[in-house]
Amino acid sequence: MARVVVDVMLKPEILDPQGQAVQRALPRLGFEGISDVRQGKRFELEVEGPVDDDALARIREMAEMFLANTVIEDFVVKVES
Amino acid sequence: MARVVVDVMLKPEILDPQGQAVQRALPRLGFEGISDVRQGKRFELEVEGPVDDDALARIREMAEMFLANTVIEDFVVKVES
Amino acid sequence: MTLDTGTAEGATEIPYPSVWPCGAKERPSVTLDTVKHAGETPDVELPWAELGLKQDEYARVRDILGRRPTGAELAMYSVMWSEHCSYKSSKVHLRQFGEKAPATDALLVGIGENAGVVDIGEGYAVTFKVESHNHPSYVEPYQGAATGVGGIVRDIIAMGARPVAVVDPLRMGAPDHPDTKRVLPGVVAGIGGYGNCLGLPNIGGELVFDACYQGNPLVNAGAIGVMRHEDIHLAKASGTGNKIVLYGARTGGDGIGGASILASETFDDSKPSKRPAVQVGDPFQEKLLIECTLEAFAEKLVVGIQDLGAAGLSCATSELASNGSGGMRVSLDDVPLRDSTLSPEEILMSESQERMCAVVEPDKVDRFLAICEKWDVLATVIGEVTDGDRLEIFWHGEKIVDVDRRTVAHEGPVYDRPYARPDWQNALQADDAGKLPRPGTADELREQVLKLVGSANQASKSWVTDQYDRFVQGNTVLAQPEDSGMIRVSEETGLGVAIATDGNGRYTKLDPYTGAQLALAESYRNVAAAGARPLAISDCLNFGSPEDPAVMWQFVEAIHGLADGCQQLGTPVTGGNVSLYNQTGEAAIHPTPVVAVLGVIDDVARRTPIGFGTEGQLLYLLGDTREEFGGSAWSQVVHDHLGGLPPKVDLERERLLAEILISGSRDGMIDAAHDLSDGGLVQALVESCLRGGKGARIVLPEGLAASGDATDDAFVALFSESAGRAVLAVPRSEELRFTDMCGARGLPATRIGVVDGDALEVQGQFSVPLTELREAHEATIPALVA
Amino acid sequence: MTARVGVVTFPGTLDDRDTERAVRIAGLEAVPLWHRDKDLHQVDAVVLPGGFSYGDYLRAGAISRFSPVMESIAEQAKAGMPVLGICNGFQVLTETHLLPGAMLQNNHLHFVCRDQKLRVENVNTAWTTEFAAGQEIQIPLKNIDGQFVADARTVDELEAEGRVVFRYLDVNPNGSLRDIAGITNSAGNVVGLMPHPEHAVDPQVATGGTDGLGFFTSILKKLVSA
Ligand SMILES: Nc1ncnc2c1ncn2[C@@H]1O[C@H](COP(=O)(O)OP(=O)(O)O)[C@@H](O)[C@H]1O
Ligand SMILES: [Mg+2]
Repeated sequence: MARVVVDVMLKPEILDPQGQAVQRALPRLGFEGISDVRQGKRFELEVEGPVDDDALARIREMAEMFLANTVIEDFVVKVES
Repeated sequence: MARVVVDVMLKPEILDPQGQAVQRALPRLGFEGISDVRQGKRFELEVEGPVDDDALARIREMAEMFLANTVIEDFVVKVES
Repeated sequence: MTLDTGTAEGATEIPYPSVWPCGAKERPSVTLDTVKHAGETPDVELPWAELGLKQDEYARVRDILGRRPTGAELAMYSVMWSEHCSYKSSKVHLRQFGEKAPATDALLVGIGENAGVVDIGEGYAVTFKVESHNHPSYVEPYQGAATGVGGIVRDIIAMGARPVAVVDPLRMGAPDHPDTKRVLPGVVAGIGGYGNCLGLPNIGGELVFDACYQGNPLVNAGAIGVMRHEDIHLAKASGTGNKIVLYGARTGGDGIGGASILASETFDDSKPSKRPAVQVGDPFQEKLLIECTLEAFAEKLVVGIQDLGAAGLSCATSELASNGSGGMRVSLDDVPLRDSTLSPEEILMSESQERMCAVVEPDKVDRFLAICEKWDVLATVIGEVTDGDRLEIFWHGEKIVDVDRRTVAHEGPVYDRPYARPDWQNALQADDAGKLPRPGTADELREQVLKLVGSANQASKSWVTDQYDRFVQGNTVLAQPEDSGMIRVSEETGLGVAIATDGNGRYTKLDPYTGAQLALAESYRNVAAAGARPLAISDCLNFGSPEDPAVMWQFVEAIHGLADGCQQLGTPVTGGNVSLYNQTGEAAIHPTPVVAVLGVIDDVARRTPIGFGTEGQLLYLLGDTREEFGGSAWSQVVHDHLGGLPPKVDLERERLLAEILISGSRDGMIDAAHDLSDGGLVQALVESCLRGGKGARIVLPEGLAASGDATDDAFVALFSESAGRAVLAVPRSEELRFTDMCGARGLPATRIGVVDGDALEVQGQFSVPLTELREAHEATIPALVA
Repeated sequence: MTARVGVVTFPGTLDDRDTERAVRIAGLEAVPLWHRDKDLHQVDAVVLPGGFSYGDYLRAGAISRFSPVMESIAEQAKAGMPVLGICNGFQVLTETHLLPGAMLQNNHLHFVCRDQKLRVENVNTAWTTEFAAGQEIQIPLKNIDGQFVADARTVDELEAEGRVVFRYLDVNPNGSLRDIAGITNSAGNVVGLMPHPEHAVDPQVATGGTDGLGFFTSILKKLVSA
């Protein structure tokens, strides 16, 4: 069984309240030198059967219509080894 | 400026209601063959200065005490090229 | 110590899956410890101590069974005989609640069931209960608090009721301690996250800070449910051949630290448990459980029902069977698992959330399963009710549990633990708060008023309550910051219920008997102040270790006080929860009994709010004010002092005050009412002014203070915490009728001022604009968590 | 004969009963609709009520959007049937692309429950004709994912076409762009907003306000005079 990862992040032009809250908190916790934080989602999918081009195409479609809201989010599909 | 990614996932033995809800929805959307879905968080950190061992150690510490709740979550720190 | 993995006859080799969920290591195969195997290997030592049993308790298990227990049996006995499930230290004392229960027709179901049920008239019944989820919330604030709400709500569903509201009495460590910043926001987000998603309005609670709770925050959660009388359901399995249906979430390795010892190949495995002690809640799953359970009730498909909480299946199966007339046979192989590597012991002990167990007649099972399917809820038949008294549990076809069900569920050990009044109690009580330096000038008085209303404990709690949905279900009549939460039950008639929760650990530390009664009195008063008639109570008794005789004494005294108080007020205890061992090392929390009083109001249109809304209305103070500062908010805020005696309790006076508040509301004589409690009169005035957006001009009675000085008189009037008091806004047109009523019934009523302007003015002393009061009152908590 | 208003229940919907009550108080017939059922039972309009459908897991409204009932509703909405999405219902409408934009977590990251003041900016939609232009109303608001976002072009377009129906007054409770509390499609039949009109129809409960009734009397008027 193979694992496919879908990373979903807010588009760069959309303000990310969660990432900003993290970034603002960092100096208070004593962590300097982080100029930006973005927070997104990571999905780990366990795929039955081979992860061939066909399977990846279907997962990309799934990400496009379901896992991400492409009005505000971008996504990346990766096969994990 | 370099980007460091922190992936935070629920520990495998912890219930992941979100991932389960996504998985249960998939067949209804016509996607078969995904036997498990886990949903976690992805943080993209823009690091000022060099990402050396020291910087990574600090980011690991930050992940441990802040980005992840290690009572229920595991995390992985990666440098993105 | 190692588990005998020898090949005694009858032992079955069960190969465990080779990989742990976390992939940590290989596991060797382990012999399944069947009943037969246990009989044949009497000398095998089991890790009873690691599972929390005492030597004599283990001996008793052996006695009961006439052999050594199997691993699965040991798992069940150990968890069911734990303090949490068996109430072994508290049982002998809790009996008083039953023995002293006042005669009342209101109680339909009393102590002992999942929650008590009270008749509120018009064919409606209400069930309510408060429980603790203290320790889990300290370890993981969000999930601990969330699953606390989940657990109490399942108790309510299990009675046959639709949950209609939740409340959350909270106690945190010192407001400025860094760990409070971790615990408080997490707890609040967890309670909101779960309750909001479930669609239950949060209509009340408390938030108290005290350093004594630093390592032991108290997260209590209460819920109320409404049903028709005929819909009451009980947790019992009757009728041979009836099916046991497990429904809801899959079973995972949650909260089973102890049982994983049994499942590991060596008991002295020093590695940390691989099984999570923290449970993660799924409020969406619970919402589905509510709907599908109520639908099954409506179609009369359920003979008996039990939620799975602490001790999971061990508890649900043994209690259902023990309460019923027969035995039970269960096949663990039919339990849907989230983690296929779980051992049978772990399945029995798992505390996975959002699960329920129903007893269903065979010909109704299909319909029951269909309703579950409609709501996307997983449901499986895992067993059936049998003749006789045995609880038998099977795994891979082998019998691994064979016990008399009552011995597990109801015949656990009972301890009458030694208790003794601690030797420091006298010194504590002698340290009189009346001797503390008081404000000497009007300016100092003003300053202390602002300090008080801006202190963490007296400050506005809206940072908390704004994170809770108080409107959902469309029946919320009153919610925070009112004296009690109120829910409309009948849209046709306006029938409603009110609930308030109160507790004061400082008072209780000074005098546990009186402190418990003060908690009862305050909660009772809050319900009455809203115009509702108090009917019954639930409690959550939070204490330190019962093995400390001083703590045990506090516990015994508090129960005495509460039981006596309930008898006198005619409000039976319908149920509750005991949380012991809230202590770190030698340091116990303040003894903290939290009391929830439930009241009924015939027509919610007549409820009384706390806010002063109409200029010109007259302000009356009901009750007597004495110099009472022991345990007061003033002594804490201004002097960081705890000593002396708590305020006196006069329950007859409380009852009279309540009658006046209820009649006054019913007859339209009162526009606003606010009970007086911690912080005294000035705190109540400030809250009522801010709530209504109107100021007040106050002329205080003289002669209250021993010194006879005017500022001292004002100080006592404003800051004393004498019980049995309330402040009221009375329309001028009703004044005569109102004072006549108080006079006729013998309740002191003092006119202290008028609703007026946009400041709180105490004549001859000081004036504070509402804006300044609001700033002081509302800025505190947000600043603490920022 | 009065008009029939469907009220949809998804798993995890919370305000369906309240919405049905509000519909009845306004003098309409409330028809419960089940998410698995494509049949809309001849309703004249539909309300998607608030709640946490599917626990708001993944994204609020993301899973509900794919239910059978939404297929029919989307089809009918495009043909002109009035649809009102409240809170979670609004989120479902944006996920379905019946309304533009998307909802993010509140900028302060907390759930917020408050009595919210709004200005009615468009009184020509199916659900707002009974309000006066510019009228200020007060109704409860409660959400955690209530921050309305859209790209600049979309927002400009919404503004230019008068499709911003409600704006937050005094306090912007969630960081929504340009204080937008509710919007409509270009035909004016589909309206979504975050605050809860169904919680402001009865003086006995909640805050005692009744400003929410106008939504339901508007649709009544539209449907019976149609
Ligand atoms: N944690 C909480 N959850 C819900 N409501 C709360 C909480 N803390 C305080 N409240 C509400 O805030 C108001 C004021 O609380 P409190 O001062 O403790 O009331 P009282 O002194 O009358 O018992 C009450 O309406 C109470 O129910
Ligand atoms: Mg009160």
